[in-house]
Amino acid sequence: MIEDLSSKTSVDESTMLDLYRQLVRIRSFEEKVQELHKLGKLPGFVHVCIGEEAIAVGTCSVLTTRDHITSTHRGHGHMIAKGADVGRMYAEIFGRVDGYCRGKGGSMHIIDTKLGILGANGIVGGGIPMATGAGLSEVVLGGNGVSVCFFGDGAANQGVLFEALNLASIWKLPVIYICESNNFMEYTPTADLTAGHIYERSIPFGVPGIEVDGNDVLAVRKVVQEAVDRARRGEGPTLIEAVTYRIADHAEGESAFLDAYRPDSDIEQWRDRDPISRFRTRLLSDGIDEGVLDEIVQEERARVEAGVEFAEASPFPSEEETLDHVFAVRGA
Amino acid sequence: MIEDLSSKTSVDESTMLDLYRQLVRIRSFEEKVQELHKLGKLPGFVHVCIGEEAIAVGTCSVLTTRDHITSTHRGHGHMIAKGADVGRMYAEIFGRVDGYCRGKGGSMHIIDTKLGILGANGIVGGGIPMATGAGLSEVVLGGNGVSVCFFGDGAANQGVLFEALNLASIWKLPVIYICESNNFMEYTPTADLTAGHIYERSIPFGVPGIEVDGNDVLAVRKVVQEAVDRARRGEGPTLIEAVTYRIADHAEGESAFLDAYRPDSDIEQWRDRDPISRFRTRLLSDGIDEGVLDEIVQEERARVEAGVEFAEASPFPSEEETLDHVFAVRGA
Amino acid sequence: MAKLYFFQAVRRAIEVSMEEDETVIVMGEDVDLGAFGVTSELIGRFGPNRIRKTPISEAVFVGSAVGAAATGLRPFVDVMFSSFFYVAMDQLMNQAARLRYMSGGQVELPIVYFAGTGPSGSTAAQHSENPHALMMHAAGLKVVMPSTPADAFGLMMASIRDPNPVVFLGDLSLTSLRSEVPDEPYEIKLGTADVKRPGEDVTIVAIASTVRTALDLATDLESEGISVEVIDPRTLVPFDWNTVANSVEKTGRLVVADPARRLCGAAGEIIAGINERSWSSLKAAPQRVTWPDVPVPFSPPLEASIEVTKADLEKAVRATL
Amino acid sequence: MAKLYFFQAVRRAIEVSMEEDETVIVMGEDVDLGAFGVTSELIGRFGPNRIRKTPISEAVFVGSAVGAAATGLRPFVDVMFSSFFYVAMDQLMNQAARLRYMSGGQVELPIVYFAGTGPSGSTAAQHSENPHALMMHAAGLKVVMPSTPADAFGLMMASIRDPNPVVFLGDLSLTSLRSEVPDEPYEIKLGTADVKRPGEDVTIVAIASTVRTALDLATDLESEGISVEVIDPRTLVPFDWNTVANSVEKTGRLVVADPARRLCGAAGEIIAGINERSWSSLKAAPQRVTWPDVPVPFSPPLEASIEVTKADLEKAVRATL
Ligand SMILES: Cc1ncc(C[n+]2csc(CCOP(=O)(O)OP(=O)(O)O)c2C)c(N)n1
Ligand SMILES: Cc1ncc(C[n+]2csc(CCOP(=O)(O)OP(=O)(O)O)c2C)c(N)n1
Ligand SMILES: [Mg+2]
Ligand SMILES: [Mg+2]
Repeated sequence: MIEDLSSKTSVDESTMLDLYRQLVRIRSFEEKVQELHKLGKLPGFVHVCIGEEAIAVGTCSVLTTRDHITSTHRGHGHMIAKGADVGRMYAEIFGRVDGYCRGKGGSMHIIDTKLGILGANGIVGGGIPMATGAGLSEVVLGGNGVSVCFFGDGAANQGVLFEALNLASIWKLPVIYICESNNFMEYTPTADLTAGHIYERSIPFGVPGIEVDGNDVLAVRKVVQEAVDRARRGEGPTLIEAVTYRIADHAEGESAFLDAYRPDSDIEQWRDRDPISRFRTRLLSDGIDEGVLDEIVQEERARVEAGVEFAEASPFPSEEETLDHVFAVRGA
Repeated sequence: MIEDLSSKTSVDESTMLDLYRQLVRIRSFEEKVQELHKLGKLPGFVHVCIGEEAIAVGTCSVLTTRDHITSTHRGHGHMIAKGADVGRMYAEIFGRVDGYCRGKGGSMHIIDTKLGILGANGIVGGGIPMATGAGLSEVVLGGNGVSVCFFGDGAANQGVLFEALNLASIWKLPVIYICESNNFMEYTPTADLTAGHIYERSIPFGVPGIEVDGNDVLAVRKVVQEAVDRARRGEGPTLIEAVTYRIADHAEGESAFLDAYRPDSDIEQWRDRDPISRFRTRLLSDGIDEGVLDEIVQEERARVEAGVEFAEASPFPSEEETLDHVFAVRGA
Repeated sequence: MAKLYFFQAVRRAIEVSMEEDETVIVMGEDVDLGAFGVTSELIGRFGPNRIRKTPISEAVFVGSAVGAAATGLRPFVDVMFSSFFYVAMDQLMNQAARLRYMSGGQVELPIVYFAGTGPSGSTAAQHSENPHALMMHAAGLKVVMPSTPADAFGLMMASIRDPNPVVFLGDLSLTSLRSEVPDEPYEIKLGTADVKRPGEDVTIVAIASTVRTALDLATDLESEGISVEVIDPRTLVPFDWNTVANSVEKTGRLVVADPARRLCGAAGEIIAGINERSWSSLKAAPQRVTWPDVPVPFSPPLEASIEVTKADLEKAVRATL
Repeated sequence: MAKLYFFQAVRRAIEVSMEEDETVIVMGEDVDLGAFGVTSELIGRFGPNRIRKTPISEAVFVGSAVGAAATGLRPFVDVMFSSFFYVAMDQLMNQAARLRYMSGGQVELPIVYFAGTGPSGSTAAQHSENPHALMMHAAGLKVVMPSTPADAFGLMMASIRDPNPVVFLGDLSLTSLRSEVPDEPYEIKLGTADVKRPGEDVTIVAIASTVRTALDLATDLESEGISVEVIDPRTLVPFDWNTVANSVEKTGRLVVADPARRLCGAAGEIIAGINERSWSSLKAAPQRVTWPDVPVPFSPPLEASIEVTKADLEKAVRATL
């Protein structure tokens, strides 16, 4: 059993509301993405994080823009929680010039270095070294930032994770490796092909391995805060396995060519543990007025609508841009 | 402290003498390699395993030719213990046509599929997947063989090891991963850059991780026998860290361009734990006649001399062979 | 004769091969389904012992295939997208492509490394590579890249039966291509090009999806009285130099279409090779039509802009006339 | 002006760069010593914070350089032997070479990936690659491969200062080459070829160690009245097409020497590129002299047999006359 940390956590009201707002923003963003995908408006692969938002939000709530993150193909939530503007995100996902990457990256490659987002990644496990390297910069340059590496439970079988755990351990890098353990790697239950517990995989490297309820935003926030504190104190990396469930399809549109590969009842069961309703219940029980929460929901939905409008109004990049950005020009 | 298994092991006399013979054969082979290298007779990189012979011998003593091994750049001992002919090995190391690979592979790439030697490897960690695949063949084809993967302590930081441990664990592959933990990776003490204990690295995968005195041939034999038995029973892989010390240089000839990177006293200390003298003492205390052992030494030295002669008499391959063996011809 | 989609034809060859040879196994991520359907439902028929779903650990499963092939199996390895080869590149280049040579010819390594390849609709820079040039440069890998379902079937049959590692790249822009595939199993020898359309004035060597573009163009130009010969090499290693050289010696003009980046790509190689073989027949500078040297961009118009189009190809053909 | 060995010149450039810029760091295995001496003893001077010995984990340290470069450092990464790039190929090809493009130009990635390259005396198939063609095909990597200590110094200075990932390959057969390097630091702009010897009749474009072979041959042929121009491109990406094209337009004859396999190699690329630029100037078929398409064999006479020799080169030159 994963310990219930949420009840033990006290956070001030404005932070609580902010967490709620972030959760709602991501959910609204992703639901809109699903809708847009159904309308055939989105090119390429799109992976949404519905049901897993608490990990992104809990984690990024203890980071500053000076801290870095690397993300995955399922990265929209991380970006938003790290401060990304939904309009520019939609623009990127649409392939428009006002997107974060001028339309060159798309859903799997949203990057904003100003926000400390070193990038989503289309290669499973591909961002793990990059996050480790961002941690190295802190150590070498004497900074106080940390680096957070989000990766999936499927990515936990990529060798590069272990190389990183070793490197971060011996160099005491301020890196927090956060596994979004959502039960699936594409269409296969992760446990079918994954020996043991992921959170224990760091133990032989002398790196703390922690399991946390990934659908409990306060619990995530708490363990990440502890890991971040350790990292900032120069005590090195932490591995956190945040247990959640991928309510959404692996990729939008998959049902067009796939039969069901999991029982609906599983999905239903996890819907009952939805991180947003759970947190809402908690807020209400803390005495927060329902109207305040509803207003947040309205505002975030409106933000998302405005974001889509912004994106749709943005032009595609001009064809000449194809040849740009291969190399940086020195001194430019 | 590593448990003393040797005293608890009983092995019949002819096997004991055979183990001794193998140890002496490898030592004689390697000392000759050093001598030949000093004479400038050996092309390319040569890495000898002096002081580490007990691991190869103890391990291979419980294998049959049906079992497979993969090896490393420091692989001469493994080959010999697995049954390789010293003459053909020298021929290979000399680059001659009577070498195991017709001179195409050299010291780092000796291969003999008939003996179950899938190859030394010039890539640190490179043979780990191959050994894993040989184990897969046993499972798929319903064989009863096992596969042994030798690798160095330096290789224990290559991600592919962890991928293999996971794969072998979930598929219950009959693979024994044997780390020759000789304290060094090139010129750096392994512990400087390696978090925790290597033998513990398999634990999170549910794979037994065992530490053994790598300078005690009987101890190695015992733990490998247990691992092989488990593997043959379909109970999956084992990781064994055999603790030893690289008495020899990383590569022959290195002192020409390197200052000392370790105290001589360390080397001396480990010479006192030499696996061959230790085993000889044991044999003598078991009541074996010194003359018998001396005769083995003489025979093996003679074998090595004959091997060198064979190799030196062998011609280089003809230049046309450069173009051969890129592709197999179907039905040929 | 049934009409099959491109990847259905691949699937059928795998199925036939698994029936005829018990040592053929399948490994890869989600191969019970198969990313492009090439192994879908085989698990029901052949069971999980032979259809092996792997964790996301490309290096180890690509490399395991080498050990497995050296010890009696014939693995068909689904790497999914060809961009993922890079994750397992040591095992492909330093191990699979080297073991036979380094062993002095002791081992046969009957392995097929399959992947979908090339852009498939804004999948962006990490899912759109066409890495065949790298594989061609390796020495020790055969490289197959067909353009039709019928060729895909016959070449996959030959690839699985081949005693060497074969990289079989299925161009994802052919996913919706459906055409006739003979019912009776057959194979197409690796290393045989196919003259997809005979002609007299210009030779177009076209790889994978660009074959269709070249054939379209040939039809267009026919009305102008320009007779285009379209050659599909089908396998890039071994490469059927004779068929191409014979054609160029007839037409005197060469255009190569390759859906890949330019620098050190297959197109340049084919031109250099024909220079060497048929220089005196060349009436004009050989032309190549490739992507520009950029990663594949996400945005649909940018992605479209890198592709080898009929207009590009036409320009190149006219440049030789 | 002191005489320096090839890798000493590289080392000096690293040392100078580390002095002038505190963000330059070194990472790699045993870099306190440095496999080819390029970082030897720097640790005493710059300390272990900037000279970072890594475990044998190429994928993570090659990839860490990307994260480090994106966040303020300028890593010099010693990959040791270029064959080891394959172990870290995803991080090189899918990450380092892509991040800037995929980000729409947001990041600069000032990284030097250094490795010794090519055969160095029977080091066999896994320690003898010359993988520059793969890097050239990548799009997003600069590729440097010099032939003299002086060039190595100036190009390494420029590589470390460059805001992009640069693969810097030090040809191991130049290890014993020692020649003058100016005392004052200088840099050589990436993308500038050098005419190592002017001539009128034939252009030889020679890469890395083959430059010396070409210069030797040029001297030999002078006595026969054959005037050979030898061009060293020095950087393969960006490639100085102008210098080569100008030369070929003067001589009308092109021979390319490349110490690497043939198929999809740099030699074929240079020939295809010059075909496109200078076709009408060509008086004879351009020739290439490369290794055959085999892994590098161990046995000394076999290893020698793949090399680009003066005799091979002479034959190629004569074929153009
Ligand atoms: C190296 C690599 N292998 C395979 C894939 C294909 N792929 C994309 S997502 C995915 C599943 C990833 O699972 P996980 O890491 O758990 O992330 P999740 O999708 O569950 O968030 C796979 C196999 C890939 N993108 N990269
Ligand atoms: C992938 C790779 N990286 C680096 C090297 C260079 N190298 C050769 S041996 C060696 C040290 C290996 O140490 P270990 O695995 O402990 O084996 P040992 O030499 O101690 O037997 C290194 C770094 C290599 N051959 N392959
Ligand atoms: Mg998952
Ligand atoms: Mg070691």
